[in-house]
Amino acid sequence: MSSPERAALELSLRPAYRPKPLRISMTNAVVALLVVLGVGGIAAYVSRIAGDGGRESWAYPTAVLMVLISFVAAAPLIAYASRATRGYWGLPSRRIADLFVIPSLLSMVILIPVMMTLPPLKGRANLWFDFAWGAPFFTDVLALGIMLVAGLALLWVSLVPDLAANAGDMNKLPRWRRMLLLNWKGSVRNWKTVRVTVKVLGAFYLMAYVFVAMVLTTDLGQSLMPGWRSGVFPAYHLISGIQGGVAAIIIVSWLIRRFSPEAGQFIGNEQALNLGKLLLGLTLLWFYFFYSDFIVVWYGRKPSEVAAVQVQTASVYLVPFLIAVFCQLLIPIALLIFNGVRRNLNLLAPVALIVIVGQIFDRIRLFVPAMTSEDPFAHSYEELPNAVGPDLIDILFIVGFLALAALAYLWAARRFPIHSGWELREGAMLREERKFMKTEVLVLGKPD
Amino acid sequence: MQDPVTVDDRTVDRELLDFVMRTPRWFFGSTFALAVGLLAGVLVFLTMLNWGLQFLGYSSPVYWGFLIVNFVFWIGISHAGVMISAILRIVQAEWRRPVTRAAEIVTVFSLMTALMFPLIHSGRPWRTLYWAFPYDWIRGMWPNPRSPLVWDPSAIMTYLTSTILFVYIAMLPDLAIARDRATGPVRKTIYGILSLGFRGTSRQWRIQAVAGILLSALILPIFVSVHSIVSWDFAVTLVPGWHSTTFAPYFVIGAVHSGVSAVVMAMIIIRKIFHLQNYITADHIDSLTRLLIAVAATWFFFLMLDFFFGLYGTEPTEVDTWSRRILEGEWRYLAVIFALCSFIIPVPMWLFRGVRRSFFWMFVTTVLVNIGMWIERFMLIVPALERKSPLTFAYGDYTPSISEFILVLASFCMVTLGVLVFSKFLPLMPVADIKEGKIMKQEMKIGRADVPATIRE
Amino acid sequence: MGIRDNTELLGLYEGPDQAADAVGNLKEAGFEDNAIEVLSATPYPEGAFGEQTIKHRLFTFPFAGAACGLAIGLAWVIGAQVSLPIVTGGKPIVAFPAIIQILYEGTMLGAVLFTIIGVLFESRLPDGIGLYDERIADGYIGISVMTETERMQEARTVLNGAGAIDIISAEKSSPAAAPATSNA
Amino acid sequence: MNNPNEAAAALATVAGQRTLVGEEELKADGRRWGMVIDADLCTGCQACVVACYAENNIAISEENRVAEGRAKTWIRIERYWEGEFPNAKARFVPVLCQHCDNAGCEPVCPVWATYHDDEGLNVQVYNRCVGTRFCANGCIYSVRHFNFWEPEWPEPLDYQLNPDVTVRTKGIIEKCTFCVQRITRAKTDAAHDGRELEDGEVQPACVQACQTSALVFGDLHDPESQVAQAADSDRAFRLLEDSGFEPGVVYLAKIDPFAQEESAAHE
Repeated sequence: MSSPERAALELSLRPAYRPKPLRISMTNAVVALLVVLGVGGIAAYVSRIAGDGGRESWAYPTAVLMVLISFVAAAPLIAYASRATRGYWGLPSRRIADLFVIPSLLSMVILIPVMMTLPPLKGRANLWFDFAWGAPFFTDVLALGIMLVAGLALLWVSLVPDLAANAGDMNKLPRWRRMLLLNWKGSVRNWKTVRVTVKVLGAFYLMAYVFVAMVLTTDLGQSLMPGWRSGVFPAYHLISGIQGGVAAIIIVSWLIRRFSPEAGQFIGNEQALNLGKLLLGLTLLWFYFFYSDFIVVWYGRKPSEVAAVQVQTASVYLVPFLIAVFCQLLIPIALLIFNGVRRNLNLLAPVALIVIVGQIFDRIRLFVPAMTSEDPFAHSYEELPNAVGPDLIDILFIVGFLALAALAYLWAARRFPIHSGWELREGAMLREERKFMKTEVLVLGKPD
Repeated sequence: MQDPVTVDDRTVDRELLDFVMRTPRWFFGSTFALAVGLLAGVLVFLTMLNWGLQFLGYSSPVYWGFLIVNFVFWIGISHAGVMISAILRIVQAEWRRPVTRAAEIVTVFSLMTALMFPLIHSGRPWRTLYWAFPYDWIRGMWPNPRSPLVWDPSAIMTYLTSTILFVYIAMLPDLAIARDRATGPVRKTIYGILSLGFRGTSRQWRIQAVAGILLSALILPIFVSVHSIVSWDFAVTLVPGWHSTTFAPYFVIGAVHSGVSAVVMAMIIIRKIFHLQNYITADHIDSLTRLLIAVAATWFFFLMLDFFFGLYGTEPTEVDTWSRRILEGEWRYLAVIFALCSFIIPVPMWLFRGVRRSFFWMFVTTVLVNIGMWIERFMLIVPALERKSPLTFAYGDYTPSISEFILVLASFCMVTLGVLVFSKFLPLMPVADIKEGKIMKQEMKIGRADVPATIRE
Repeated sequence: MGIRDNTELLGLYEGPDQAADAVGNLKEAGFEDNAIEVLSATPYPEGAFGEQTIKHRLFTFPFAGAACGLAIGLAWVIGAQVSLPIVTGGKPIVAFPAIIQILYEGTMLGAVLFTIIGVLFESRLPDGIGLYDERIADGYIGISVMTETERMQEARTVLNGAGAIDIISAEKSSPAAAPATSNA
Repeated sequence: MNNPNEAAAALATVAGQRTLVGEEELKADGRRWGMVIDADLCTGCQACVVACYAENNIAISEENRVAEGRAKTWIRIERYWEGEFPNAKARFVPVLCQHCDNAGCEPVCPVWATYHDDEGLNVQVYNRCVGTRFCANGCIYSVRHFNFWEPEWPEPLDYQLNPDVTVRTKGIIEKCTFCVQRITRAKTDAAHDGRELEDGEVQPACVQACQTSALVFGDLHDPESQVAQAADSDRAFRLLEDSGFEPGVVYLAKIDPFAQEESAAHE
């Protein structure tokens, strides 16, 4: 049995264990830097609001928004996957994934002003077919809101047992905190509630996320860009988002193991191996969805569609596209097919970082041309537009909001237990080493 | 497990290899009936070979119909088998053991059947055989690699070859057991040669375990590619309703939807006719159905994508196709049946544990799903052709002829016959795998509760 | 296995534990690891009998196969289009987006075929000369040891010591692949 | 986007190749056979259809075949009604194989049975065709016809088969060839006399038979040619243009003074 499981097992033997919030032995310089960048981002945001630049000026912010929707908001899905399949590998990653809902709150901040700038739906291709009131503004904001609320609820419920364990004597607590902790007594009923609720909320979050991915990619992307009409694109966005989510979890796990020996002891090679396999599979799926989009357009050669694809890939946004392909597909596959890389978290983390970078460029090449298209009502491009580069404010915006997201996650990680102790303990209880004739075997229990 | 397991193993082998060793009377009758059905199809094929395709219901512009629908359908069925066994092997799910082989065999025979149909329905099959394999290379005339109809054979051949080899490798230990259990020199010799002298050394077992996972990991990508390529047969054209980027994943997940249902159906039948009540239990069906629920949900998502982005551009031809599919003429009744059978009735039922664990209801629902999915392929392919272009003069209608029905029927007979004959002569149940399950099974006590546990390979 | 001046002995044991003891005793008696084989009708967890851990190079086969498959596929596809350079639908003569599928299938087919070969090679099949006995199928565990002929007696005693119900030597039983006619 | 070939070319550059059929290449190797159909002159008399049957050995279809929708007409006159009954107007659109540059039928054929030759013809090779009918699905004009049976001619029509044209067997696809046999004949004659092929020397059967000369055939790339000048008109359009198939057949829109008056009256 590898060390992390042993550590978890020992915890389970110590009934009075209190899962601690993350104590990162890190210099404040990093925090300060993040704060400075974040302030820059806020400044850029304000200036965008103040300036009446219209839709074009929100192009890069939209890309940032979609990045947040992609890998930040998709991370909790991994926790759900590991809960739904009762995967032991996911145990230490669950809370790490759940906490990502906190930074994803930022997406709402960007979404609202962006939706304000959209042209009316009438006369351009859209998902709402003229009979949805308040579309797209109202519907999209509502969808995203529901998703975020579901995520927060999921985080809260899964936190309850650990917070209760840390809270000490419940009776001394003020009433509202006891309410917040569901009057936790650790009774069988309590546990059953938490287990079921966590799974249900996870499924709900998944559905909400799928819907959000569908409507946002359409309203901020396809319906603004002449000739871009691809049914598989929402699925592509979904898959690449989950790919980024896995990458994000890998990075955070690495940071924790690197900077926090106490919390890091739960993260071992088993998690690395499984996350690595997951990342490899999703990378292959990325190519699959991209290609099944590309080949149909390439083969069909309908001028309107071809022009749209050409804008995103071939000519206009060629550079970000190539970066995306290399960082999201070629480099990860080349490295991840080797078991050695997958098993070693220190090698896995750089790959994950590359994937995230690629994803940022991917969203840029997809959504910037859409937001900057001259005539969203046209059926096809008259002639190919010019690429729109980021100005200083855009760069401030991108960097700043990523920094803000990092800060938000850091705050959450220091405020809440970074590992869901109750799930770790439950998992450790259900696995034991046994002597089988002349050898040692690992026995896993699968309760129904 | 400390005391000798001799008696157990004897009985296990006897019960699992019973059908191989002794032939019940109904076998001959059913085989004969199926063979007759198959023969009818062969006769129709020969007639068409001689007098052309005039007996089919095709007419301009609907040049693809029932036969291609059936082709897609069987390709779809063929996807479940390997998908199930591969995924379950990779995640090392314990309940995979009795399911895998049967699923793979369904795959093999439905693939072979599917492969027939493009040949049957082409105008000059004797020449079509040329290009399925590179032909005429002396004159430098190779197939056209740009054509989806050349991607197809390459994909299907790859899939078929690797599936058959996969099945064979995984079957070696069972062939060895059959060799030891067989009575009579002829069978002994045949099984002995087939089993390549497998002795069950610890090395051989180890490699078996590794190969199972490795081959699964290799076959999964193939399996995804096959149906995607089949879908591109349609998607790369500009036919409204076909020209959709969603098609590839939509076809794949639809294939899994119908395929897993087919496997559940097959498991229930096998359990009944081969008396395997002790080996295929409600738990297996239950777990398979949980998988099915997830698959069905995903499939529904892609169906919605295809639908919404079909109407999305509000292009008249697309809208025509969709209204043709779900609103006009007899199509609307088909659409209703399709919606009911493939999603609305079964999926909500599966949410109830009672249904998941009742063999009768699972049989009914899975049959419904497959009816629905057959109709789905029909609705995807034909209405689009009937309203191919704005040139209303080129509109056409399609009504299948009797010979098409015979061919479809024959295809069902062929698959059933194949599986039946296979299970007569070769072990359909992975005997060694099931025995291994007995050893891997452990008990775990937490407090007073007994938790089922397994050794993690 | 079938080295000429060596003899193979096969001891049958009722339970896995006696078999495991037999393996242990053989090791103590100084028979080297790779001369001892455990035969069972059911896979046991690795090292359950204390036998040597298996080393295999199975994972290299698919890579080699993939390389070959890709090469052949590439050669065929490019060759087919260049040898007959006629234009269809305004597509380029060598249209890469359109041939990815065939390259892909070629690669995967190569990988699978090589893996199959690898499996047969790594599990030392086909094998027509190894000792075998049908009682193994009944759940008995067979311990086969390969020794020089002069150490045969010693091996026999060790096997018996662990409680073998029967010991077969090369003369007594027939190879596994042939129709085995043993006194089970 | 005016020229889809550009897009296609650029897309293909991603694949490391450029398309061979862009406008400029076609100009480069000279001819591009094409046709202009003046909808204003077409009276819907079907003479072209009959001529095509006679020239190209198309099997005669009886009623029931037509009812089955299996009649083989390489060129068909599509008649559309415009307006409501009292003042309904008939509109005629002769539709034949458009010999597209970006044909949807060509690349999908697994056996190279149909391809684009260097004079812009969309060629059908009967001997190679195995009858998958994929091309017929790929063609959005539905001008490809499948031989469901061996062709048969009632007496005495079987005596008038054209020796220059093969009789197509069952199980293959056939379609308009711009009377390729006449083109080759003309070219060989010209080569024999050692002169260039003149404009108007080649006439497909339908063009020859059209009494209002609504159909003009020739080399679209030769600016002096009749067809090129006819095509260079503000009435010119192509069938289903947004599909980007780049047809070689140009249509001239109908002039309808009354319709213009009506629309004027409406305003």
